[in-house]
Amino acid sequence: MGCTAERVAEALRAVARVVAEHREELVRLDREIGDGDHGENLNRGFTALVSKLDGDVPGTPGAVLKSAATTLISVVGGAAGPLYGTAFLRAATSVGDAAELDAGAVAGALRAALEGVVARGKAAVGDKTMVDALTPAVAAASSVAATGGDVAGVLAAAAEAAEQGAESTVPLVARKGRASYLGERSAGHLDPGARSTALLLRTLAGSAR
Amino acid sequence: MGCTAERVAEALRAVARVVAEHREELVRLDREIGDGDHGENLNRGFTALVSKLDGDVPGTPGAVLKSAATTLISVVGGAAGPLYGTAFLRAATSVGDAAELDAGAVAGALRAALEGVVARGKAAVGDKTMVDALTPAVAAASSVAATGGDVAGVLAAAAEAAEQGAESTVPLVARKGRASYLGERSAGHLDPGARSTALLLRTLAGSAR
Amino acid sequence: MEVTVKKIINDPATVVADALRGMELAHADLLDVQYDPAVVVRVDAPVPRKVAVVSGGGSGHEPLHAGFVGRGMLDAACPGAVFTSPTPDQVLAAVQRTNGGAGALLIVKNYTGDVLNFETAAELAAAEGIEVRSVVVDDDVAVKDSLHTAGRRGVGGTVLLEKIVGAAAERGVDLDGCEALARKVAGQVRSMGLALAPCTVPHAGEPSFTLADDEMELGIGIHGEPGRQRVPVRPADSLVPALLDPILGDLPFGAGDRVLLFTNGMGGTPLLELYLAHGIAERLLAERGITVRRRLVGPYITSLEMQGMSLTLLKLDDELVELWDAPVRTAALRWGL
Amino acid sequence: MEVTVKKIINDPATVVADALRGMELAHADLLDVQYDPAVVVRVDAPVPRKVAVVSGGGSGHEPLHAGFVGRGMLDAACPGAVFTSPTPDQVLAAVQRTNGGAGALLIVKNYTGDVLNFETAAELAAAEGIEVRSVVVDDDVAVKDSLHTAGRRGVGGTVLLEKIVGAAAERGVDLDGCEALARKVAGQVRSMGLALAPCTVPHAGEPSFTLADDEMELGIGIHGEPGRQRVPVRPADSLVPALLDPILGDLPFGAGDRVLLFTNGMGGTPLLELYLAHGIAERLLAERGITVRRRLVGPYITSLEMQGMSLTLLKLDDELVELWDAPVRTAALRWGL
Ligand SMILES: Nc1ncnc2c1ncn2[C@@H]1O[C@H](COP(=O)(O)OP(=O)(O)O)[C@@H](O)[C@H]1O
Ligand SMILES: Nc1ncnc2c1ncn2[C@@H]1O[C@H](COP(=O)(O)OP(=O)(O)O)[C@@H](O)[C@H]1O
Ligand SMILES: [Mg+2]
Ligand SMILES: [Mg+2]
Ligand SMILES: [Mg+2]
Ligand SMILES: [Mg+2]
Repeated sequence: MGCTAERVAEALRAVARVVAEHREELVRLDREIGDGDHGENLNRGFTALVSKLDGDVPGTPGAVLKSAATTLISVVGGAAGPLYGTAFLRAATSVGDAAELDAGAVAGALRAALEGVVARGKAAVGDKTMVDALTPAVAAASSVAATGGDVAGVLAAAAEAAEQGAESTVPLVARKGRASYLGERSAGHLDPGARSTALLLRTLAGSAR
Repeated sequence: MGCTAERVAEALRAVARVVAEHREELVRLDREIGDGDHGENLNRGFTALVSKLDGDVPGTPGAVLKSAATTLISVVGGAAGPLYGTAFLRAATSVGDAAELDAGAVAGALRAALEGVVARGKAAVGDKTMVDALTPAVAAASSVAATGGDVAGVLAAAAEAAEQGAESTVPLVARKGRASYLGERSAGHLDPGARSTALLLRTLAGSAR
Repeated sequence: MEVTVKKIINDPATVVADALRGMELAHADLLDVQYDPAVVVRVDAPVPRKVAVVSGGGSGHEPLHAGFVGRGMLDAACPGAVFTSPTPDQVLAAVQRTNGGAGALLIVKNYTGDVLNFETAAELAAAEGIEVRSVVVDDDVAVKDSLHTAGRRGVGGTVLLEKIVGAAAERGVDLDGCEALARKVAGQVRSMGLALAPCTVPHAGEPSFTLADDEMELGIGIHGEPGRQRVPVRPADSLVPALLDPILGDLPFGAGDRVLLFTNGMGGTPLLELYLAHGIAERLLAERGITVRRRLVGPYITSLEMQGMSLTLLKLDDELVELWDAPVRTAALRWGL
Repeated sequence: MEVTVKKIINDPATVVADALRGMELAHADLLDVQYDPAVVVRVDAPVPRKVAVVSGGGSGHEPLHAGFVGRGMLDAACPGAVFTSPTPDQVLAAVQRTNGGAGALLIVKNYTGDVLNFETAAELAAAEGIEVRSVVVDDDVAVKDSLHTAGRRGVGGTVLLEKIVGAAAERGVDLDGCEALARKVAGQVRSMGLALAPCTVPHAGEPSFTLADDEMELGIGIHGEPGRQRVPVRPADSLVPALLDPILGDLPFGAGDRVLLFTNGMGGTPLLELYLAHGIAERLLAERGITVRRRLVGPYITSLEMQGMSLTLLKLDDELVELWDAPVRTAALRWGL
């Protein structure tokens, strides 16, 4: 089963709902080791995206992802805006103007997204950022796609790996983002961006079922 | 037994000790219905007075009282500075240059003090100020003096009446001083200035025994 | 004495003098500080043949008054202990240091302590042959004014009065003129404040009052004293009218009036919130046909770290506008110089 | 959305726009406000042939940056959501509105979000043919700087840099010159801060961290983030060196240096305490043979209602002194105009 523009838009609407539900949790996580705005920022961005999609859903998955990218970049601000924005932009470029996405395209889009985040943010695994969630997610997605899995399987594996990756940030000392200002005191807390990445992938996986 | 300059100075030193001991209580009372500085203000004034007396004790009770007046006026500030300062100034004038004060002189000094406070502050009994403590004290002192009591008896009666007068301020709604800004909400609190007046008279009475 | 309170201080007993030392160093181009008794005077005092404009009051309201010492505003400020009016010695010293032969105008906020101490100082100065006039500011509409009360408090209007009278004195207006102008301003300025959180006086060590998470005080003054009414927290759209309406009704102000709107922070209020409140107040005034011709927004008369705000409205005419716009050069207000 | 927090606001989601409305009304003589995207520009923008000096960042640090828009300082400020860097759209709009043909200098505080968003804006502006340079301010010595961290935060030094570079641009210095000057200032300015009490972000509804009655945070930034170290409260005589010594050791500053000392309040600190701390810092610098030639004392880069302070030291030479003294006319800093 391929993934159409409508399906992608539907999935992003679901992400917006989940972000809204988890707004306070993400704010709390960011208050502990950052500045307490991550949930608010993402919620503002995805709310704007839903308004935009309510007006008009572009014709291809790539165009929907591009629309998400520009909205997030224009509305979110902070670190998460450009990072998530770049992720969506690279994903959009990676899928081109295909009418439907198969498992390989989805895995490829995730990889492109990760490369975009790393290109912009220069974080490596272990720096206690969203990269710690996205990196294992990309690996898991690629291996499922390579072994013949479908879109739902790819995203389920990505979500599972992202959740573990997010959990792995708890003991880490942050080296990028605001949490790094805390030094040793950043250890013992879940990174908010890793958490939101895991939430996003889990929601996409749910929408793909 | 008459009251010499040395005795008056000794009594004022005792007042300084008592004010220091009750500094926090007076601050707390003033915080409840005023601005929280009454104990600090009086303590600053009487501490300065003790330093001055340590340098030199003037030769007559009147001169000691005058020295207290100018010190309190120069150092205390706020409402209590001019009011207590005027009280001591009028008391000093009232006793003239007598070498010793008898019961009548002490009662007369108290009356002059009250008249000074009222002249400056325009408060009447029932306005929830130090006048509520000083007025009954003056009445009690006069009647003891008139019926042949000694200095200790005059001051003991004044202290007793001042304490009752101070207590009587609790239910009152303030009409003068900062507590008046609270309107009805000033009721249910002891007036700090009435309390300090009672403390002062009780200490003088103790010193006269 | 140990620090018993969470403040950037050494000893609560010396906090005013310690702060004056920093002020003196920070603003050596504007002011001179004298410590015993404590007086802050403009650096070029006395200015010959100029009326000396002198004010003062308890400390803890900074920048009032010392932050307004300088050309076009105050000649001297007398900082008392925190929330305690200055002593007559301080006021007398200020008058002596700044009298340039044209006499002195004392600007007194209406508190029993301030009135009594300035009164004594005025008598002492007069005894030395210096002509002195006093004007009492009592603009706080939260407080009942009657013969049987201490009368209204002097709050935000003081800042506006000091600026306007300071400008007149700088232009050479004589003592009679300055006094008349001060009475005029005092007569047409009104204020009211609220607090979201109290302040802590250094020596007291405990907050001046306590508020639950969802409570605020309406009608507070500037001394950390509780207000007249404790009410639940509400949105700014309902807070601002709660301050503005009593002000408008009091003078009263009405359609066609031209005003200066002063949105003041109590010391611990983010500027973001002040501007937000200011915008609402401007809108409400416009709706009532009142023209805001001048405005001042910021923490100019504070209550230590209290969170809250006050609004002050001054009815303007061309004379007052011109004097408001006149150059001023002080630590806290500065333009045209 | 309901008000869930004790602040003078209506809706946490619209707090920045609501505050801008008040700011626009309060300072119509100085600035114009544009709302979507949110940009504050000086009223006479674009100034032909002048380099446009543009900055911005999260809101909640007022008066930074919008309070510094005006002649002799910033051409535009881009206010993000509270504690959230602005978006590229805002920065691009600011550059477009203020570019007078001489290009734009972007002053960016070193936070991941700010750097990324300004970077994108710079690319977009370049694509439109506008010459843009960016300078990153990273003066906070509390934070470790290495290739493997986000680097030091931009804090108090930003205010000084904006004033000095703004003065140069006003005099007609070209884009190369402004950029070089900005790098020079950024290279010789250092800061450090502390907090006695945290702040509460409107949408968060809870304080950014909690401190016991006898604790403070050393090395805090300006976003309500916790500092690097929690220590017991101490007297000011020991607090001030805890900020000053790391600053002095970092550049380093030493005997014979001439400096600007900036004693900054975090938003909820009484001016009395700031002046007190300033006096101590001046004394300590004098003891070390460092000459304080200029000073700034007040809440200029804040963290909402946070209680605390920061010290900033800038090494001066005659060029910088002259540019610091040059006229400036903004809502928050004004002299000579
Ligand atoms: N350099 C970086 N690379 C990748 N992710 C980063 C980087 N810096 C920050 N992040 C992510 O961004 C999250 C914070 O986002 P957000 O709170 O919205 O922005 P800000 O830090 O500007 O307030 C962090 O939890 C982290 O996962
Ligand atoms: N008009 C007045 N007449 C008599 N006593 C007064 C008057 N006003 C205030 N007081 C007394 O002064 C006390 C407050 O003194 P204090 O706190 O030192 O001064 P302030 O009110 O200036 O802070 C009150 O408790 C009251 O007893
Ligand atoms: Mg954040
Ligand atoms: Mg008091
Ligand atoms: Mg007082
Ligand atoms: Mg942020």
